[in-house]
Amino acid sequence: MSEYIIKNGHVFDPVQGIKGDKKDIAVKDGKIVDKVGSGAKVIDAKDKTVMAGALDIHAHVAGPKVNAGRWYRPEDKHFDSHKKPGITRIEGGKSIPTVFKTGYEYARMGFTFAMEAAMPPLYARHVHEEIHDTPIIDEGALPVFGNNWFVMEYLKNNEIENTAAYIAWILRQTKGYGIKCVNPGGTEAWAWGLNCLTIHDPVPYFDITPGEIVTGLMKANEYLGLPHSFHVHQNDLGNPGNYKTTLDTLKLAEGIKPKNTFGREQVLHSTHLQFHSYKGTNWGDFESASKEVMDYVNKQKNITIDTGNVTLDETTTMTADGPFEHHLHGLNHLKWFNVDVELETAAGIVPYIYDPNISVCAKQWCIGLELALFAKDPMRCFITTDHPNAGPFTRYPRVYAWLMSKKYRDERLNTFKNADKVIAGTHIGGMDKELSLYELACMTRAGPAKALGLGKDYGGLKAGMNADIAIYNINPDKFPSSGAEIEKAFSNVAYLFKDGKICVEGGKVVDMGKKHTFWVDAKVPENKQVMHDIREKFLRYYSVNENNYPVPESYAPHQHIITVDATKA
Amino acid sequence: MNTVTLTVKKQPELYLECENVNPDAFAGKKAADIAKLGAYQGKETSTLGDYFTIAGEAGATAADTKIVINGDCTKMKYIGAKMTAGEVVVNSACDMYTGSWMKGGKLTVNGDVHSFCGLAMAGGEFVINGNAGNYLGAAYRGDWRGMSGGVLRVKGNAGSDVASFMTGGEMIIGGDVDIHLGTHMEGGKIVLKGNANRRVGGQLVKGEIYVFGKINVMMPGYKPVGEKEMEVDGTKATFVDYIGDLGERHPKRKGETVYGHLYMKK
Amino acid sequence: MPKEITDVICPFCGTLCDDLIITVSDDNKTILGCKNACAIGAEKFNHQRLPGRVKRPRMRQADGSYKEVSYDEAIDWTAKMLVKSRKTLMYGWASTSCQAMSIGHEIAEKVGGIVDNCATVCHGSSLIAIEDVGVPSCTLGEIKNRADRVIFWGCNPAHAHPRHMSRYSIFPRGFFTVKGHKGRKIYCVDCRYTDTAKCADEFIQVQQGFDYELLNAFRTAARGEVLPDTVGGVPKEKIYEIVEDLKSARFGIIFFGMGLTHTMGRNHNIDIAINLTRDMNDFTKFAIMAMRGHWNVTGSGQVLGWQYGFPYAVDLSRRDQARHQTGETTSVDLLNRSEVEACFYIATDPGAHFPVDAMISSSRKPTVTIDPHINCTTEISDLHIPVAMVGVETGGCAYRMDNVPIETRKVVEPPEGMLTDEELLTKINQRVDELLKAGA
Amino acid sequence: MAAKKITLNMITCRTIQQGVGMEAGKTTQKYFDACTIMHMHPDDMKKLGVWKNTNVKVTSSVGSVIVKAVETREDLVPGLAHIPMGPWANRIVPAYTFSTGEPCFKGFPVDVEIAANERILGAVEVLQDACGLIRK
Repeated sequence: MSEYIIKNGHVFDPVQGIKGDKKDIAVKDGKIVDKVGSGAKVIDAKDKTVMAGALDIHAHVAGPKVNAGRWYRPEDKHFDSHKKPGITRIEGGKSIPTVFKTGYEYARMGFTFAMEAAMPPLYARHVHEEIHDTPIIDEGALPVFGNNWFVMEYLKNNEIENTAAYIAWILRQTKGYGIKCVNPGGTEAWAWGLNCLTIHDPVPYFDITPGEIVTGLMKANEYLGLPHSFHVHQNDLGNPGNYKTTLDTLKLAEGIKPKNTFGREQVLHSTHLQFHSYKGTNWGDFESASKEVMDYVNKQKNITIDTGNVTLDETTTMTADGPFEHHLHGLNHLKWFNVDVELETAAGIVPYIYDPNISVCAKQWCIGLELALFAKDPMRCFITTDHPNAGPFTRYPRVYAWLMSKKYRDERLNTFKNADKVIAGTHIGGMDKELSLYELACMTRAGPAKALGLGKDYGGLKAGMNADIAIYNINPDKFPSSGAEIEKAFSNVAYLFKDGKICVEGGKVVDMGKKHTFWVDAKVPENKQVMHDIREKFLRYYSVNENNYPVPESYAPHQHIITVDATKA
Repeated sequence: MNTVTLTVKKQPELYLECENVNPDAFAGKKAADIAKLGAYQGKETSTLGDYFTIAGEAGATAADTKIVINGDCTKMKYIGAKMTAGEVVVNSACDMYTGSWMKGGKLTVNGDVHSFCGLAMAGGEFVINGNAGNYLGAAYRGDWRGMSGGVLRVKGNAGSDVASFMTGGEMIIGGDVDIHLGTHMEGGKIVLKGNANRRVGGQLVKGEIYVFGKINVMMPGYKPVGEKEMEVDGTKATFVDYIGDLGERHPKRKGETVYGHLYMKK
Repeated sequence: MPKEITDVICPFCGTLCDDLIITVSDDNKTILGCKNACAIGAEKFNHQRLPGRVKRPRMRQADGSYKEVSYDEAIDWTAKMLVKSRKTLMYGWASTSCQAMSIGHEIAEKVGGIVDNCATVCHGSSLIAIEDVGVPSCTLGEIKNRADRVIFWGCNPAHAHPRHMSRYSIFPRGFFTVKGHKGRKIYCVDCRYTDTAKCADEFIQVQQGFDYELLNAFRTAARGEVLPDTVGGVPKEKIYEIVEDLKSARFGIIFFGMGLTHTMGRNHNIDIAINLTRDMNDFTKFAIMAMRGHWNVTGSGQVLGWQYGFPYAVDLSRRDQARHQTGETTSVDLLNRSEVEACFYIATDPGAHFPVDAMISSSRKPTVTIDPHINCTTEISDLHIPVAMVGVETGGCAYRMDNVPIETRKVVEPPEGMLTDEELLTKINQRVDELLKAGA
Repeated sequence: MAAKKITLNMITCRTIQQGVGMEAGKTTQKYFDACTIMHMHPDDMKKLGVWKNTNVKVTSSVGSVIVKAVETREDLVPGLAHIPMGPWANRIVPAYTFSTGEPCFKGFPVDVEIAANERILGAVEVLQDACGLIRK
């Protein structure tokens, strides 16, 4: 395997606290090393920015609802499906790119990892078929548990150990990475056309509340000592006044301590917080609650968040929050897709246009940016667009530019149709903060890597770490004055190293690399009760046989298996 | 306004994709440059010069460019598609996508057109002096934005699924139409001089359909609410006013429900 | 000593039953028995050992007879045909594995093919409708566990999906449906009094071709508006009565089939049925599902979906872009208009299932058919390449009618030296690469 | 006095026998028996004056095919006829798709006349015959 030496780049690495100093990075056999031989290929990074490969902690990039969103929206790519010269395949889709475009575009932007944010266990085989076909980037997937019959029945009686044993079984069957929870209880209620809007609403027939589900899953997560924490999409997403429910949910983490061997410090990751930080009682008096929410997050050390930035595009919303999508369809009347998944979850899809001329959309744009700008600890706040819900991930460069240039975001803010109304209902107008490259490295590299329990090998440039490296055409000494330039620089890396191999050069994909599928194998004490319950449920309620449920090995040819042992718990 | 004249000199074996035959692509080009523009049959890329003799030169902009096409274009797709200005006159029948996604200018076809013509037309004037196929002025698959502006005039008959998802603009059909006229319509105006087969205005939210002839089977979701004396496309007549589709959702304006209207000439 | 293989997936219809038990001889060569399968599924497994099965490719001769050729010759002929043709119809895929499809798409992208699957003459109409208005649906287990109103509209599972009613829709007892059939009200809407109708609590006979009007009447009634005295032969009183009963459901489901997709209006019949389902969700919980026919036609749509963003009729003929327009890039239209120069059929039999005019057009073009058995299409093709039966002699992923993927199982060895779809397509792909490199 | 020729509304659908026959093999007797029949309503048979299990010639806008008239199990209304899907049915199915990709498998008019002594072609034969691949 070849050796490289990346010379004279401005290095930004929160793992080592390096803030733009000129430093050489040596690469050998897929790892970052202290030094390499004289034969090493030299990469001139003079006047360039060098960071670790970025990690997307929350994106919908593979699986049944993502794909439904693709094929039921031919109009999303009728004029946007092209093959670029070179080794790449045809790339289609604006709001939901095909698997090929997904891999290429992430790589071109300097990403080396993306976490599929919601995997219905019954559809795990589909998720992994798509991950298998997505080039270059490493991926993992989070199975959803928040409306799972086993989980609700165990937690009703506060049986953390059984819950954990079941979760461990599911992670193994589905090659899953951690515990995702979407609209706890609300999605099961949706199977009857109902919902749970607070953490106290009882779940029909299951005699449990969303709050109990959240607490139980958090405890089960720490019982198992998984690399990632409990990852939640709270109840009442997208409604004015929902920040109260958001705070109620976050407070459930108080007093719960992280227990793991991966250096992870949070016990709860609150995702696409923008959608959960709304004040007001209706869309008329709708206002930003980013301050209230971030004030709490900033002082609560065992919580991490991601933003869910609205990019003001036409996109396709999709979530396991079935009732929300039905609600959204009632608002915009665009084509509604819904799937309820037996014993486990549901999903909905509705196209949505974030129109800058509509003040609600403009305020949502403000709130997303405010979250990142209010964040005191960039290692606990990560930038996402909840792809494709608030906008396609291909817009990250523009979001970065808005966050790094007050001028750029004010240009946008002041040209909104109802700018005054928008500014009055939000904080952004008065915020001068501009993110630094170092903070960006925290929010897109070191931070998400640490929160996912991957901090030892990913998200940094320390010797011994995996050689996933992004080199951008940005000279920190002459930082681009225009937002458009910042966008351009982050859209196409000068170089992307993946596992020590150059996969992108000058924005062009030159190598498909060797993508890995990350999953967690959790060892738990033998649990006859849970195994019996599983057999029983498959015999009586599932529509597939237990033996046809697991994801076959062949679906993940290059596995990166992280093992945890909870037998001594 | 400069005129470029294209004369067909060779027929494609399959169908020729002529996405470059429109004033926007020709603007600022001399005959020789126009001849170099691409034309496609499957994976074979050739040039307009291979299929047409090209005379004259285009104006500086689309607006001052006129294109006249002579010879048999029955197997040519995308003529005038996406044009934003200028004029195109085709003295022949054309294949699919003629005048689709048209934004401005004037397109005249002195012959029949196949299916998917005038798709999602947003502006300009499109005149078909023959018959039209299916999905005339409809939306592209999956899109809820069909014809939104401009005027589309057909002298003869049109096929099925005409003006699906229409949101604006005006369509006048001189002859008859097959099934499904104005399905999912949410605005705009359709004038049908002849007869409709079945399923007129199904799932219609908003908009107006005027029918001078007969409809084989009326949709159950339509209900007569009175008569109106009106002048429609130059003809004065009494029309029975049906509101509908009563099975579909309808917007409210100032508390009042806004229905779609189907006007049947008495 | 014969052995039993359990949890075997049935590669016949979209129900994708996964509880078959197949007995095979100890040399893994012969299927001796088949439990739990329906009559059709059982026949498929029996077919594996029928005498006279073709084991090597066959090339048609000038005199119309067929001569055996080697796999290498067949692969070379196929690759050359694909590379030469400016536009090739690559149709079928519904009876092969998703893994095989992937390789096929790679070939199509290189040679300029139009990839279309059996939905094109089956549930293509449904896919158009879903593209237009979406679809509120669910997995089959949800029906079993929750549904108390079940409507079969223009579908006949008793004949087309024989175990559907017992596994999911009418008879099974589930978590919230402990009474099974007794707890469910079954409606059947059809122009014929089918065997499915005979299992229903209520049969509504609609005049053939009037489904759209009747569904419009259902929606109109649901909004409390007036109706004509009869719609499609159904009295308005009956329509109001049914709509009220549907509103009182806890969980309702509409299953539909060819009765809607093939009749006048095609996609619009499904479109409005979906809209009725959507309306019903304002009153209670309702879902709707297409009764997909071929066991893996859904899978083809899924793979095309994640690779190109369209469910079928994917036009890659320009090689630098993917396009999709039913009515233009759909197989029957391409053949009617003679818009392709060659035909590549795999895991399907258009000869039996396309209208004759389309096949006459097809028979005038160079044609390769890849199928385990002799069928109508193989006998009008220039070349027939036999392959192992997917789901019987080799595994691979398939998607059920509710889009749930299940990895099918290999139960016996294919005949000596016979290639699988995956192996064959891989070799064709390699040969295509060689030819393109050589600038052929 | 029975009519020489009657016009019916034709639909082509799957039957379980057709499914079984198809999986048994397109060239098998099972398939032939399952697909070379036309289900008719007794009233229509009377109108045409045709006995059960008599061969009839069915003609649509695209062509003709010989099949065997049978009394239906799955009741049809008078005026509606059904031939199971397969090469025989498709010999008369109009290929017109209304630009949807789906031909007119269901709901097209056909003329039916008695053809007691005409032979029903085999599955491959009926297609090869149409494609002009049979050397006469």
